[in-house]
Amino acid sequence: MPDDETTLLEVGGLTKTFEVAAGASGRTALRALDGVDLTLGRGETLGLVGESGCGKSTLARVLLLLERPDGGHVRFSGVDPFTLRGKDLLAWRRRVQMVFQDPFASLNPRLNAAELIGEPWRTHRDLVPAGKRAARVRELLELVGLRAADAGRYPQEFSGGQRQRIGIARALALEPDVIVCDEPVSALDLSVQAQVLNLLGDLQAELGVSYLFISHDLTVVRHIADRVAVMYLGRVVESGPTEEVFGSPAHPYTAALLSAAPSLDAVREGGRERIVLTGEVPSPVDPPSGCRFRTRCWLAEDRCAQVAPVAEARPGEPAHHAACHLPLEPVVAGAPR
Amino acid sequence: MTNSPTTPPGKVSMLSLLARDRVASTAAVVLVLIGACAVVGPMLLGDLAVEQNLRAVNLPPFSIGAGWEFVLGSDSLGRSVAARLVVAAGTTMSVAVPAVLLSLTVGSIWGMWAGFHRGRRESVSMRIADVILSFPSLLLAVVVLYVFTPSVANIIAVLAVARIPIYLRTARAESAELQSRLFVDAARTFGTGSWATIRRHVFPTVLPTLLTVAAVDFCFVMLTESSLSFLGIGIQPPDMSWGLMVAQGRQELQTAWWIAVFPGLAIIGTTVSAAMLAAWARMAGDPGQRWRLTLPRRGRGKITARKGVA
Amino acid sequence: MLTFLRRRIVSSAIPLLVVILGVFFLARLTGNPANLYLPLSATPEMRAEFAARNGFDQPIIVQFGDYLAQLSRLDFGESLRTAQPAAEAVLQAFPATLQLAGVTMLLAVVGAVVVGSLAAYRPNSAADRGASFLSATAASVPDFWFAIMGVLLFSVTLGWLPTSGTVGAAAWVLPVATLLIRPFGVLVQVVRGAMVSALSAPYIKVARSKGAGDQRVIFGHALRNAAAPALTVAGDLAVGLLNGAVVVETIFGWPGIGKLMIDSILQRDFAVLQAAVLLTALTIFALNILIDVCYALLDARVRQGVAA
Amino acid sequence: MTSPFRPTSSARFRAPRATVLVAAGAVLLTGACSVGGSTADAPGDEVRIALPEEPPTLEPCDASLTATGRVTRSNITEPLTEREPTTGELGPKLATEWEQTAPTSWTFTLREGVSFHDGSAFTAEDAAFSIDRTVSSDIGCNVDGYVFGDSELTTNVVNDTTLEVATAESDPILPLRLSFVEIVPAETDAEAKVREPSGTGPYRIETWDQGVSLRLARFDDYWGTAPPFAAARYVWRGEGSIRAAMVTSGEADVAVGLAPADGAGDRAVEYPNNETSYLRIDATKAPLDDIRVRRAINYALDKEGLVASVFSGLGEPAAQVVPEGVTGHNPDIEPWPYDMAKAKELIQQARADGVAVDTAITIIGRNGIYPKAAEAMEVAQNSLLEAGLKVDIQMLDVNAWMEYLLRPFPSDAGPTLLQAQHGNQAGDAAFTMGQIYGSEGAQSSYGTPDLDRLIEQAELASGPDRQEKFTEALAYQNDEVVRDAVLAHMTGIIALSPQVTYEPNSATNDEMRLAEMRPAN
Repeated sequence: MPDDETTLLEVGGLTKTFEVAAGASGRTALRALDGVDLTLGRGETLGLVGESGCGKSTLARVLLLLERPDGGHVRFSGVDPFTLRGKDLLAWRRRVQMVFQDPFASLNPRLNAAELIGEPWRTHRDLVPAGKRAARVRELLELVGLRAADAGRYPQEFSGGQRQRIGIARALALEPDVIVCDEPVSALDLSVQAQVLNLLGDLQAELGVSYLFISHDLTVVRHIADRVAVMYLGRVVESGPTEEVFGSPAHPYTAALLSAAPSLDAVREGGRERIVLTGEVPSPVDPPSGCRFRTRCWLAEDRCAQVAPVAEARPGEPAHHAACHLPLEPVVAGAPR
Repeated sequence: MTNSPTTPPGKVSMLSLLARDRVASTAAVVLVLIGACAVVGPMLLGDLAVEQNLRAVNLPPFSIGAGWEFVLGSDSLGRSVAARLVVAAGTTMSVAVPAVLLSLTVGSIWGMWAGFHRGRRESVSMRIADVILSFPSLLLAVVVLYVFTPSVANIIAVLAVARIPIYLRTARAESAELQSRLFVDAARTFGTGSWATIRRHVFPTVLPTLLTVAAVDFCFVMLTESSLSFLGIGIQPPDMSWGLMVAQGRQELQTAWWIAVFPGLAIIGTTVSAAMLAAWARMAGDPGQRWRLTLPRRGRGKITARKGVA
Repeated sequence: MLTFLRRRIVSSAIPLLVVILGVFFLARLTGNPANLYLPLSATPEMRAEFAARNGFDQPIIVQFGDYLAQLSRLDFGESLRTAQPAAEAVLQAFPATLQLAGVTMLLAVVGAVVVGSLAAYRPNSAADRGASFLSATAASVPDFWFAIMGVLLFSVTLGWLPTSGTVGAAAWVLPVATLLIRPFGVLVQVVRGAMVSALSAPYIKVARSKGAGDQRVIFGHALRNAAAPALTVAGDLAVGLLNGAVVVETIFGWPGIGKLMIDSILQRDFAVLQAAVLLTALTIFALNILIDVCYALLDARVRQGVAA
Repeated sequence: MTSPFRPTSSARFRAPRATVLVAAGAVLLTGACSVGGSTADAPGDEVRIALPEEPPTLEPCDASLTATGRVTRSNITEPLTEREPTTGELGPKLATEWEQTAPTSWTFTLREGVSFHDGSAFTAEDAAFSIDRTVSSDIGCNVDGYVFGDSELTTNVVNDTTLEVATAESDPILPLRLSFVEIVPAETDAEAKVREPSGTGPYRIETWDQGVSLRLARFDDYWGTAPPFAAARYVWRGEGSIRAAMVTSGEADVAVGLAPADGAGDRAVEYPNNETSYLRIDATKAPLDDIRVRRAINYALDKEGLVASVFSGLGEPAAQVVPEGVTGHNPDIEPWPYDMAKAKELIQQARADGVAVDTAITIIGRNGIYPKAAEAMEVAQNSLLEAGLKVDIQMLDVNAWMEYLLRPFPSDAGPTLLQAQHGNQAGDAAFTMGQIYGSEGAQSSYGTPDLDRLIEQAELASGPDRQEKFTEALAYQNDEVVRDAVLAHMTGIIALSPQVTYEPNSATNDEMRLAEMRPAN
């Protein structure tokens, strides 16, 4: 875990509940986040994985202040952004940006590339002087691998990958410290995915920006993340350095996820049997008691239903935490890599 | 938009885009002509339009023998229909344009605001719209007639208030849909304020629909103004408006059709021109559609079809 | 959905009260009706008696209190003009307008969706231009003009249709046509515009690129998205029809509420006016709730459509 | 006959439960079923009449309302006496004879063998009841104010066929006044108005499908000659050209209240409708308080031109508001000649004397008071501007206009010219002079003591003396008071189908006798 010096973003006990209409009976609470703890270091990439509906996107929206959490705290360089107002809030906005999942919907089709990339400057007027904006747009276009001549084109004239590059350029326009990437490549073709991922990697190397990289695709996360956090039903069940988590998962859910992604050679070579999860993800409106995963866990015992497990570091792997009463044993030493 | 410095060569300015489109440019020319009539008409033909000749009433159109001014015939008081048509453009526009603009502006800003914020602001606004819609606007007119003095400003106010809900509801509906779009979320992440977001993302998207409605609302306002004159709140003679001419000529539709038909055609012409221009503007303002306007006229349909499947 | 409905209905109660309040006070701002109902040579005593008989001599607040008390007993007062219960007059006239407006809106919406979609399918084509031109013309033709010309042509000259009246299907043709042209014209414009925008939206292109048939593209995806603005405008037009079928009702002798309402304004027949506005307001509120429900359904389907 | 809206009368008061869509379907079904149901009985059995508006009620004591009187009077109910519009003579109806037994008392002998539609026999009891109900009750009869003002009547039933009526003051034209009191059976509600009365007339109410149509059927026990048509069906259409079209297309036999431009073509029948249009001059305010200005206004108006153009040649330039045929008409008064030079000169003289002729005068017009009302005022405005006055127009709706027509007048109004029209239904100048020219008359903006005295003397006179005194008052008004600018005696138009013969007369507007209509062959 990064120490205080390098910690940029810290999230603790974050909860968020939505009210949803539930038939004729009235409204019910949907618990999207249920005590999430995370940290993100400077220049680091944290991968956040989980099945759809586990609360990943809600977390991203909370971090961007698009939603207000019910409980817990968010600290950005020690400051709670939800307490900020006016100029301070605007200054904070500059430091945290987002790349959206859908490159079609996240770009206003009525604006051209230059206007899209320059849009943040219309709010943050002093960042780039008006006279230099066109030049800066060209720089950014080239930085994300587009031609400067594309500035006058409209989103619908670009391919999906190119649009996502525009989205990234727009996020970079404010020179942020952190970019929250919400499934940035899931809408793209495989060949394009790699290009965009490499771009993100290059940009990190060049600009030193941190990523919170949300994805349901373990291959992608493994490719880009320094550390990973695994979410299940609004809780982080396991977190740690990518190698440790993917190399030898402690939580049964992580193991199941890895097993379901056959391209991950580590798992196969780990000699484990393929785990097939049965049943659907339980509804977040009425989550299971105790350990959220117990209804689908092949190891579940009585106490799993009674006591919610707390995250504990794995012996010998101090940065690797898992919230499980029955953590899996580490894979035998000598595993590849 | 296309005028921004980043516009690459090959893109054309709005004006030359308009010039390429025969229908839209005709519509624009018609509107400019009507505007010109409205401004200079009363000065040039003001006296001719009120000059009565009780010995030359109801002359049919093309009665050039009686004088050039009777090219569109004369009305039941022997006044030149052509001159009245030109002069009436001034009064008509001075009522219709402010009324439409006022209701369009107030209604759409209010509607976009309500739709963007949703929640209580939205539902209160919509209930207010319901209330206004529930009142017969004629009642409002009669009240104005009794409580205030009838004047052009009051006519405009009555018409505008009655039409605000139309724009309010339309803008609200689209705005509520847009505020949940990702690109609006993106704007929020930049810290863009709600009014700026509305201006930048909601307004340009909602505007075409509002303009479409406003264009056809023109005729509604012009005709409603004529029915207000029945109550005494409308344009008072010897001033004249197209609506008043239509209302007066109505009685003579069977014997002297030209008295009502020409002002009616003027109203239709104005509305149709405005509607065609609005349709063109919708296309010209939409980057996804603008290319269609740059195509040569012939074979446009085929190209579209092919492109559509591609 | 039921919760939504309940909340929506409850939230309409206050506006409805505002309507009742507004109509009551606005109506009384339009002048004392004594002159209309008394002979020209009426003496001051007769005027005083008239005022007393109708409660006009009371302070307006007291009058309003009495009115509310009456309302709570479902007593809507009596018409000054016909001495009939106002509720009776209004309930008699209302179905006629409702039927006329219903048929008209049904035809207008169906027609506008078809014509508007066809026009938007190939924007800027000759067919599109033609449809736009015709619909803009239709939207701006003075309705009484259309009505009288229709009567002269189809009834007097050709003898195909009755001039007026409500008896027989043929009698519906001209009134419906007259009432139809404007909403139809406006709706075609709106549907066309919304469809043009929807058809250029990225997901439609995606759907097209996935090889969805043309009809499916238009009617499956684009129409759902174009429906929102069209629905709003159609709702407002329907409200307009309820409130403003006066010309048609006057010309064709259609015993509807539009004419009743206008007559009661001109005749200062307050009880009838209040009852008529109350009933149309109720209908308008119900209509808007219905539209909101349609929205909610539409919204869900649009989302599904995008997600699919 | 049923409308598609209300298949049965029991459905009348039901709340409109049908939703729009269901209604649409139902309409198409019922509409389809009732095709062909509109064909009336064989021609000759029923006369179909298109009115401008539905009668608000058929209550006989409101019969001075045109819309009501046109249907009720002499068709459903009958009065004791009846004025013959063509001759002006008062003839017997339910009373066979009458005489003035004292200055304030009259005795009427009533017709025998008359029965009401409800089967009861007509007696003096019913006549007394009807007079009391109309004149003395609290139900607010329109006829009461119109005909009797605040005068009181006392009835005394002598026997079944003899009725005495006493007045507070001598009233030489009481029998004429009583021709406006329609007789209803004594069983009629005395506390409230009735919408569908019973009467002794040749027709009884058969069905009144409100909003749609009204059908009267021949009353088989009618005391007089049976009328030619077995039934009459009234429908109402607000648009004149539609009423005319109904006759030309064969949907109606009679169309009432048409304008020249409504297109009735050769079906149109013109008749003097007893109305006279005039501009009332508010002589209490400068500059109209100067008689030269009032005279100038009269000289400036081109009545011939107005009639020829605006009124399409119908009507006749008028000299006085009392038309020919009405007791008191003065045949010696000539219409003011059109003399613009004289008008200008008079205005100049007034200006020279310091009269504020530059004060803006407002013409208060009323839309629809007669066809092309606004145009008529534009012509007047044009002439007065030429004469050197400043004139604006304001066209109002009926209620707003009435604020100016009737006392008390709006206090904040400047000098006004009021567009007005007067019709003397009763045929005696007493129904005109007091209220229009008297200093305190309800519709009078200005009067002089001398004129008041002349009118008062005329009202108390009878016989040839009465005629002469009214003539004198009218002449004095025209020469020395000049309170108004009379424009024209108006002409009405009805349309008749080839199936019907009917001769409209000056009373047709207020009292359209079905018995006078007969099949053409």
